[in-house]
Amino acid sequence: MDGNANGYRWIGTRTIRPDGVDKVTGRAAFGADFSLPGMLVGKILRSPHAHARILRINTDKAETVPGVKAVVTSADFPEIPPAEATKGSSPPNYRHLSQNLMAREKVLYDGHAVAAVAATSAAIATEALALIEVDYEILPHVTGVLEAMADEAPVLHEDLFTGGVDPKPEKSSNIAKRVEFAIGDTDAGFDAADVIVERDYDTEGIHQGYIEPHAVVASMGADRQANIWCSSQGHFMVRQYCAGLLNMSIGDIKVTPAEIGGGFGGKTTVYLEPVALLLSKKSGLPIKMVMTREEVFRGTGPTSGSYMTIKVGAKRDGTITAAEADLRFFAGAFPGAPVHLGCMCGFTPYDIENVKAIGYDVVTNRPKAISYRAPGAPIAAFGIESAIDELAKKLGIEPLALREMNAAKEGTRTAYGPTLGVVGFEETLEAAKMHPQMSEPLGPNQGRGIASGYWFNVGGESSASVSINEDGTITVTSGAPDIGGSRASLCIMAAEIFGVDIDQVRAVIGDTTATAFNRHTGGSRVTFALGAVVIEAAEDCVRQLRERAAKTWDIDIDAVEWENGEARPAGENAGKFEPLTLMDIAEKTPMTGGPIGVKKSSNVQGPGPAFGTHICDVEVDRETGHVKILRYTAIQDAGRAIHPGYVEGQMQGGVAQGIGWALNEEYIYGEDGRLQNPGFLDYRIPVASDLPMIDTVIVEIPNPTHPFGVRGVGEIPIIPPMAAVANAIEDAVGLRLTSLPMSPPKVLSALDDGH
Amino acid sequence: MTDVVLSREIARKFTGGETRIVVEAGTMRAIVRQLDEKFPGLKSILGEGMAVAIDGTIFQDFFLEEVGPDAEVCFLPAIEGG
Amino acid sequence: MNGMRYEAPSSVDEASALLAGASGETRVLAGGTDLLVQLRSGMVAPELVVDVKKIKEMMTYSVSDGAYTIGAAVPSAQLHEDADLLGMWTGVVEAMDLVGSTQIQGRASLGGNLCNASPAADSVPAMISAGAVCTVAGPNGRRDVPVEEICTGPGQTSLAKGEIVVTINLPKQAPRTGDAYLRFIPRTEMDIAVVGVGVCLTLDEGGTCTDARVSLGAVAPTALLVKECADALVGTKVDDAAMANLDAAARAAASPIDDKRGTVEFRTKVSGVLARRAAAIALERAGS
Amino acid sequence: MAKNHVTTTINGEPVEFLCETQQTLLDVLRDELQLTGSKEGCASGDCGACSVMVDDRVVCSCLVMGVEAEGKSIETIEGMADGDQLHPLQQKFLENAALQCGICTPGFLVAAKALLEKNPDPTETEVRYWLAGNLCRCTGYDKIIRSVLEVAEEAKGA
Repeated sequence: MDGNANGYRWIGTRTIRPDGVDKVTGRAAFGADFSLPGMLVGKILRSPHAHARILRINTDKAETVPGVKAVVTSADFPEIPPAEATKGSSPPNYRHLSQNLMAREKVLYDGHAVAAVAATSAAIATEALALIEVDYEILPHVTGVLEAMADEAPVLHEDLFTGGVDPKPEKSSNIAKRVEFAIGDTDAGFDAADVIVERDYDTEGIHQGYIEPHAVVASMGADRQANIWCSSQGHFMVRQYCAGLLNMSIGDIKVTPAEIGGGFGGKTTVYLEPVALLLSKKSGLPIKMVMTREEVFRGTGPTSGSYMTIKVGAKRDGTITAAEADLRFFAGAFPGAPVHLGCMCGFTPYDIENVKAIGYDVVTNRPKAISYRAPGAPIAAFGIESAIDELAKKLGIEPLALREMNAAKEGTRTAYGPTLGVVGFEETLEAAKMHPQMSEPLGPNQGRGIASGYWFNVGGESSASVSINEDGTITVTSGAPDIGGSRASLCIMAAEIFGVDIDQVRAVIGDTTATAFNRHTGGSRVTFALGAVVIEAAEDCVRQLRERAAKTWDIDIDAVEWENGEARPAGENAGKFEPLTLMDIAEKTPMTGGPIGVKKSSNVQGPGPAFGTHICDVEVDRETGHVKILRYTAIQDAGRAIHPGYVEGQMQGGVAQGIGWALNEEYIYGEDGRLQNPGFLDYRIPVASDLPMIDTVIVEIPNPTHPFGVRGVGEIPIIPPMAAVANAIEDAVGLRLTSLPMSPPKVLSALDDGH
Repeated sequence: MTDVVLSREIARKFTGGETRIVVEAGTMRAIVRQLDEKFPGLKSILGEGMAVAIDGTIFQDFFLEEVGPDAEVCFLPAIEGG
Repeated sequence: MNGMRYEAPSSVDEASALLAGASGETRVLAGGTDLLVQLRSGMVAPELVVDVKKIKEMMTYSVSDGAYTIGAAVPSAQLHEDADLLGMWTGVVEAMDLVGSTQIQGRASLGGNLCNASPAADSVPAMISAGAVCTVAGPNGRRDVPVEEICTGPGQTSLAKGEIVVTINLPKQAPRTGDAYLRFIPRTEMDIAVVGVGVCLTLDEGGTCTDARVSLGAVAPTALLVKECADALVGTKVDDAAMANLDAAARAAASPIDDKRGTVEFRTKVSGVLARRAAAIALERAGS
Repeated sequence: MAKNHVTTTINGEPVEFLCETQQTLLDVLRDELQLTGSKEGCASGDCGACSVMVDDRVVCSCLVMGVEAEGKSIETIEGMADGDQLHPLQQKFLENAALQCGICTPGFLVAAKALLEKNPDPTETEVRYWLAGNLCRCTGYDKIIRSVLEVAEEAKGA
């Protein structure tokens, strides 16, 4: 729904983002675009082995190279004892984070950092890296999740014992934890079913694939006060993690956010920043570090791959009576696969009495997995939404109809405990049914697939300030990086509250000294949570503006109303006064009590969970296994689309990433445990010619906990595509593909076996 | 009275399998205290890394939340986003 | 790369002399779309890089009596913009046009694509099936070499020290001749060929194939010129039976490897498929 | 060893710089001339974020040696707008929300401008293939492709 039709002046309109011109003219400064006089170049030496014990590191030769100013290894980082692994609120595991940053006793994956150098030029730094001698004792490695779970598998961490099982195991294992979510009695549920489908599915590890490599400039003063400029999803996160990893006090670190060139969850941790700080401390000079694309693939967090078993049963009439999922996700070198989130989201689109989802978090010799858009949910949805499709076909019910029959709604009990509040899943299914794509005729070897997805969305700590400037313009300062247009949505919400022209409002992202703490940008939280805080601050400003008008007119504040950006007497009795515009009042603030500015901080709760439903049409080349995406429609409950253009953009971008995940993206490891495709040539993200236009339908079922009804939008669109594509392929050629990516060799051999 | 819903894993460990516990309404802090009195040790795992849903609305940091009578409280793992 | 020397001579003789005189490793720089990647990754660390783009003979092309002489460093985009060349050697020009992106097309050249000696180079099977011949210049003068004799293995060529491919020469076409190149890639652009097939065939008035050349890429250490594939077509009307034999011959000739880009099974099967499809296009072009 | 002295033209201005042989044109633009609008996403010609015009052909500046700029005419994203007058493509990208993070945007704009100069009335397929060497991970390309088509359409009207 576009502006005004919804009764608002700015909400729902397609305004131009305040940071837009800088980004189309090349002026916007991203992570690698910043520099300081006299700064050095930092580079990292990475392990060529998937699993090895470090016997000795000798940096003597490197340190003597002219132009080399500092060399660091794990010995330069404080060792974090298990007891102090988690400190602060909702923290990472600092012990693991530190070991991932710089390998200690062992390297755990190809690309694991072992040392770093700072030099006067990139060429000298590279030359010095080659002179660092590392003696490795190569150990057997394991990169597959089932292989890592096997009894005889090489163990990555001798001190890792499976959690979530009773009694506590005596033998260390690669299975970090087991989780279970269940309601009802699935055995009884399956007994009551007339039709049951059960299959195994597997997915490969894939990377977020942001186009901007990680980059940082860091400077540590002699007084140990530090300045960091970097692109991340949370400069407060960078500050917190650096302090925790280097035993610094948070107050001594200032982080200034650069523009961020994509993150999708991959920039919610640190890789370079603490290393750059240490190199700066040792050399006494500022350090710039920029990853190569190869380093991004080998050294930074992809998302989990998986092996899943999905079982669903239903009555002839289509009532789903029971559902079970066994999800085995690999986490890479350290625990933390988002398998619990996969368990929680997977069956939530459906109102099922008996559900059991069991998850295993498994370590493997791969880079440590980090968040990627709706962590865990897309993986589970690939298996579960494929199973729902297969069940529908077996029942002879249209896949969309089966979803409607069993759709979750307000009051539906989820497998992870709570009942759902106001949600818009049924509305997305209805919109799908009505969409013209559903009636587009399909030719030979063409097929249509449907899939749905669920995500909680996230709130969290949010801080912002709103200032009335002397000329009546308004500055909104947010502490959460703008990763895809959130400055635009914050401006829109503020302009709506003030009732002023959008061009009177500017939103900026402040550094860590400009606002109080902010949780990182992620989980689709910023327009919802920062929005709530900005709205609160703006409303407080409006109250003060009315107060100033009341003082000017010498009447009671209750006799002043605020409308269309100006203060007016409320009705006849209030007295006759010419309205005072925001500008009039701003100019006079020195005489009416001083500047007007409001800072707000809050831990915003109650994010609106949301659902999406996708329709995908494909054509399969039976002779080559090539799959072409013919048409695609994404439908999603956004609660309220503040800026429809950026909501559509999130949906279209999520779909494109999902199509890449479905068809071509994968981490390819050789027998030697080395990554074979650490570049955009062979890690194949979709290019423009791979995709059709991606149609979007925004459903708006307002989130009751947000003033404008906002729900998060960024995560959901990546959840349904893999299953939507698989279901479309099945519809086209009658083959159920269960392994991602569904690349041409896999599709072709399935076609050959199928005949 | 407020219904507290615990996961089966937690119930197995602390409540002898009982997943639905009835407590006095109040703040979440008071509710957690009551649970810990009923089932010693339970408090230790109802803080870090956990969130609650009160009548379906998720709170990641919840100790100060007021829970009305006839409300339902579910404990669940905290949610990280991309 | 420290101490790498850069020279941009204006004549073939100077270039050849520089390369012959260098003591260490040398590289010829044409479009640089492969060389700069190799330099950046440290795969190569030459002492001398000779930029041949200042050499007029290597940056221009001409046609006389229907035969094209194409400077080895002429950017692909320039060739693709020439309607006459595109109309005559459609397969060759289209094959070169498949190499990389628009940005790559602005730099990449037939000579560079050939001398980089990748088994998967798109233009090479097309040039081989077209019967293209290179003019090679070196310290001992010039010689003409069929394209299929330049590459000897991945990254390896038959060029002697100081030798440069100066021009690619495409012969005058017999009447009713058509050529085509098809490759398979997982995406629609930006990938390296998993399999590539070039077909050039000539028909008589009656529509019978009198001459054919078929070349396979990415299924062996170098692009193959497969006589059995040609034999499957010559003497036929390129009907279904001939296509089936072509398919079988291509599969038989393919000896690919398993790697990150494809499996032996996949590459073998698709060699046959693409041979058929490319032959069908060449047939149509020969007929029209 | 001695640096190379290069004389060239960038965005219409005569420019001289010194560079090492191993520095790419992108290195020179970003590190020597502080023209950081051209981005490095891969340094292998696979992402197009470093797209610039060299003598009227769009190329990846990460695959051009700095020394090759000698005597050439180079255009970068910094030269696309005429003062504060945005190029129609820049304006359309803003209006259509055709950028999210914005890191790929300069490369797309330079490449799209080159397309419309060669082919003022491209089909959707032509636009998609021309821009296939420019990776965008945020938008799914939809709004980018629409923007290019709309600018072409409006130019016809004008």
